[in-house]
Amino acid sequence: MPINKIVASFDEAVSDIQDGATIMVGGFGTVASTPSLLLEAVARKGVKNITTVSNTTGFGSDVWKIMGHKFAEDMDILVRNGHIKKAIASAPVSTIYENNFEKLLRAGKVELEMVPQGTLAERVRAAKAGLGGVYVPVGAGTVVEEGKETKVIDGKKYILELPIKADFALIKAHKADRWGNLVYRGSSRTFNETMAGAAKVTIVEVDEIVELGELGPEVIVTPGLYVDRVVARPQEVEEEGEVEISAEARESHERFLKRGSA
Amino acid sequence: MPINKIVASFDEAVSDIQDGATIMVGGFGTVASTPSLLLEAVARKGVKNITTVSNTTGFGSDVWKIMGHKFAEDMDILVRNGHIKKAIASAPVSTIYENNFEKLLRAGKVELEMVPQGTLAERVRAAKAGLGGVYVPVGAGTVVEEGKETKVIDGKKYILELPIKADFALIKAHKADRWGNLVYRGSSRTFNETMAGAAKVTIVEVDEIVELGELGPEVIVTPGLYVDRVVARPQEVEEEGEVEISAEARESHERFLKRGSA
Amino acid sequence: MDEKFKLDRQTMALRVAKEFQDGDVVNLGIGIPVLAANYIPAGREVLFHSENGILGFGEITAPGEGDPDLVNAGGQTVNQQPGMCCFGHAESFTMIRGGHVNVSVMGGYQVSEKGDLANWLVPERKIGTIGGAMDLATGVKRLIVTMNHVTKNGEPRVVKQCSYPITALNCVKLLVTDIAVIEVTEKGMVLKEMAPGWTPEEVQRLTEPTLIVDPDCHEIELM
Amino acid sequence: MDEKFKLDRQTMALRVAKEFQDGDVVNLGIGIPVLAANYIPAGREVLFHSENGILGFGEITAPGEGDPDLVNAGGQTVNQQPGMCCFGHAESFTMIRGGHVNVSVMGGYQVSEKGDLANWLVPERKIGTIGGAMDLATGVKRLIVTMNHVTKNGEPRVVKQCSYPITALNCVKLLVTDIAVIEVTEKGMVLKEMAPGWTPEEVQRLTEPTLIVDPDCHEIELM
Repeated sequence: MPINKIVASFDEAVSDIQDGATIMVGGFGTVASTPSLLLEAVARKGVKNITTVSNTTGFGSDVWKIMGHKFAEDMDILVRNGHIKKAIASAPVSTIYENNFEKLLRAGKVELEMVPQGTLAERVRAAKAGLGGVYVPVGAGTVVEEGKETKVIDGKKYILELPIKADFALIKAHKADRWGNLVYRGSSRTFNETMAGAAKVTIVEVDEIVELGELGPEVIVTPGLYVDRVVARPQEVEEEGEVEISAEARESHERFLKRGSA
Repeated sequence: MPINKIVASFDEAVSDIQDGATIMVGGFGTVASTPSLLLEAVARKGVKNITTVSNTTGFGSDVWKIMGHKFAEDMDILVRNGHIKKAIASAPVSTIYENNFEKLLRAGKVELEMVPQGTLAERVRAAKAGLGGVYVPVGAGTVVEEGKETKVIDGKKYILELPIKADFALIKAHKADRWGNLVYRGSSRTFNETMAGAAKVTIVEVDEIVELGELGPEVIVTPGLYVDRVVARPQEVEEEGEVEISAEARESHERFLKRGSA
Repeated sequence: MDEKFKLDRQTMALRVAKEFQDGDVVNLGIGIPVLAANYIPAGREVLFHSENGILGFGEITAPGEGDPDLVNAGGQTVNQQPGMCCFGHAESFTMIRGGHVNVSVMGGYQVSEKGDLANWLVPERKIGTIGGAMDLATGVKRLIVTMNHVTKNGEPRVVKQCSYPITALNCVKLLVTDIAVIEVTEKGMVLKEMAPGWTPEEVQRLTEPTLIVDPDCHEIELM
Repeated sequence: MDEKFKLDRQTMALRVAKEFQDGDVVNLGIGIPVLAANYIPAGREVLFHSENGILGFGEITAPGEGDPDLVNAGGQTVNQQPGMCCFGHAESFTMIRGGHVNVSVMGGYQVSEKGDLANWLVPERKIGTIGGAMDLATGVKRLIVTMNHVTKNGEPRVVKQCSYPITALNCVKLLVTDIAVIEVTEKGMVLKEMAPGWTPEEVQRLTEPTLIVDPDCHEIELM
């Protein structure tokens, strides 16, 4: 049988995600690099008590709708609907905006493991690459070190950082073929490339599915063997009519335009 | 001043390599993936007591000349001329051919540290990525484990493998621009991509230098920040007339055609 | 000892290829394993991985005809095919060590009852080459070893404990020799198939560990 | 205390940009640092790195005009330029942690005499965000911090020991505040430049550690 990793719908793509699962979510925080429709499908499925692994915990769809994004959901859809038990993230809160995750965190309704961004990438890679752990200098002498083994190597202090293992990785890519080969666009590789293949099952949301061979051997970024399922975004999106945006989101957007976000 | 990493000659490119240096050499073992002219320049310079880090220790130019390669030198040029004090390699000897390295090794004239191929890649990457070490499962229960720290993580035994640091990395790529951005051809990325940026100074031999911008943002494999110098192969090569090939090399080539090499 | 029928290299490769499942990512070592690429069961799509950084490549080219920048791990030129991709060494061994390669087939000198493999050094030679063998043996999901059942001198290669230097412990899942197909299980080595004309007792005589004879043990099926 | 002249954000950014050398790979944090991109000294070619995986990109676009798949770490769309390249997170932080980024400029809450930096959490807020700050502070060759010299309440930010949670130890090499330029050396903090109208004594009064006044200490030069 020809290999065919393409599935027909987002709901089908996430159908085996169970309560309590650990889920990596690719992207950087910008919605363009986020698997929005897979996140919507997970929210629709209503899974509970999940642990998420992602760079941010979402800003909410409003800030992205203001900027004209058609697919506007980010991690916030899992946060605000109470799916998350614990988040592993590098940038869980914003300095210019109180996101829903911060509200839940302050209310004691969600757990947080904060990991420096590069260490997060390295721990995800360690899982993907079959390593038992890596010694990382980042965080030495800070709160990140607490409760972890350290070791002085060649006169410098390192922290032993362990692999982050997950059941599923949700990835946003630009194009895929039936073998699961992927390419990305511009600055949207981010954690998508790093997480693809790092979980037991990797599910990819793409803008477009192309014929095998259309992605050349030198330009494929994620080889198909890291990918289990591919699902394409719809080409046409229904117009929602007037989009309602919260005042809080509008204000946050103004501040963003002034100085960039974080 | 515009950034310009292009140097005019191979001799200039290696002019600061000193006796006792540790040198990474990219490639897999096939001459097509080997920085042949940089190796020739190092040999011409006559440096002594170097430590090399490479996948193989060379098969000698004869076997490549038989196959029609214009640039036919591999690691053997450093071996046979006695430049090497110690080799760190994964595949130092062949099962179908006694290479010069094996002869010197049996004569006690060179040291060897043999490293599993993936561990070699990971140790090189650790140096490039600023890691203090990585826990690798490969080699547990074998000679590779001897003298190294081990640790059981999550019920599995791992070996602590330390970064391999080097003074120079000699790289073969296909094309470069003046910023040092690189692309490779087909199966010739190998250790070239992994070693680029892993040493204090990275020197790259390319088939062709192109204008900045000709290598697109999505196809660049090695970003220029890993590269210090670029030097181009000559377009025209003088014909050497009849090429003399040793009987040993001819025999080895026959056996290779039958079953592949190693 | 009378010379009974033994499988030749091509037939062993043919038997190995039967193990490849649809969609498997397969890494083939040099020698008999690489021959298995010629015998993929009809209708199955299998992706070949080569540790020098290519996945999904085509057949080995005629000598002298290929692109020297497109070779397998044995240095033989191969054809490009749609879907193929290229990557560097760190990525290639991320695939291998991380368990992303489904099947690896390699040669062996000795295989122990527990599935330990020795295949990188003949002790008499004193110098060997590890290459990617330890990574593959440790990392892939399913390791198939193919080798002659006994040495040239008739000594068993299927042994209780390897006397040769180890490549990896507890790694071999299936052993295809010139006289038998043996599965390595937690309970011990299970004899599944034999070359035409052989009996379980005859195979056992050339094998150090006690074989569990599968109730369904039968002549090697090639199709 | 009379309100003396202090540098505004743009001027601080202008002073920071003077530090960029030809060929430097520079990572700019959000806030004042990112403004420095507008003031590269004439004739110098500098490559900007953004931790979300782009190197060698161009200027920030007008709002609403850029490609949402081409943004800097602050989420602002930037222009492509020749030589730019894209990569994923593991590679991006290989660059940062591995010392391949020459200069990082970031904001700070406190900087200690030894160059310790605190910039990820205001203790009163209890929840902060680490992001890429620790990686950058630990990994880059030269860390420049830009911040106001004192808090809104007039308390020193240049301190003997950071009381805020640490981002990285011994990492700050140069400090550009709204009133001074200070180099962190093994001997201590060296006052190199001051805002117009300031004396070393006046800067010292707002600074916890004892400053070493450089013999060549002078008014901040912007060109």
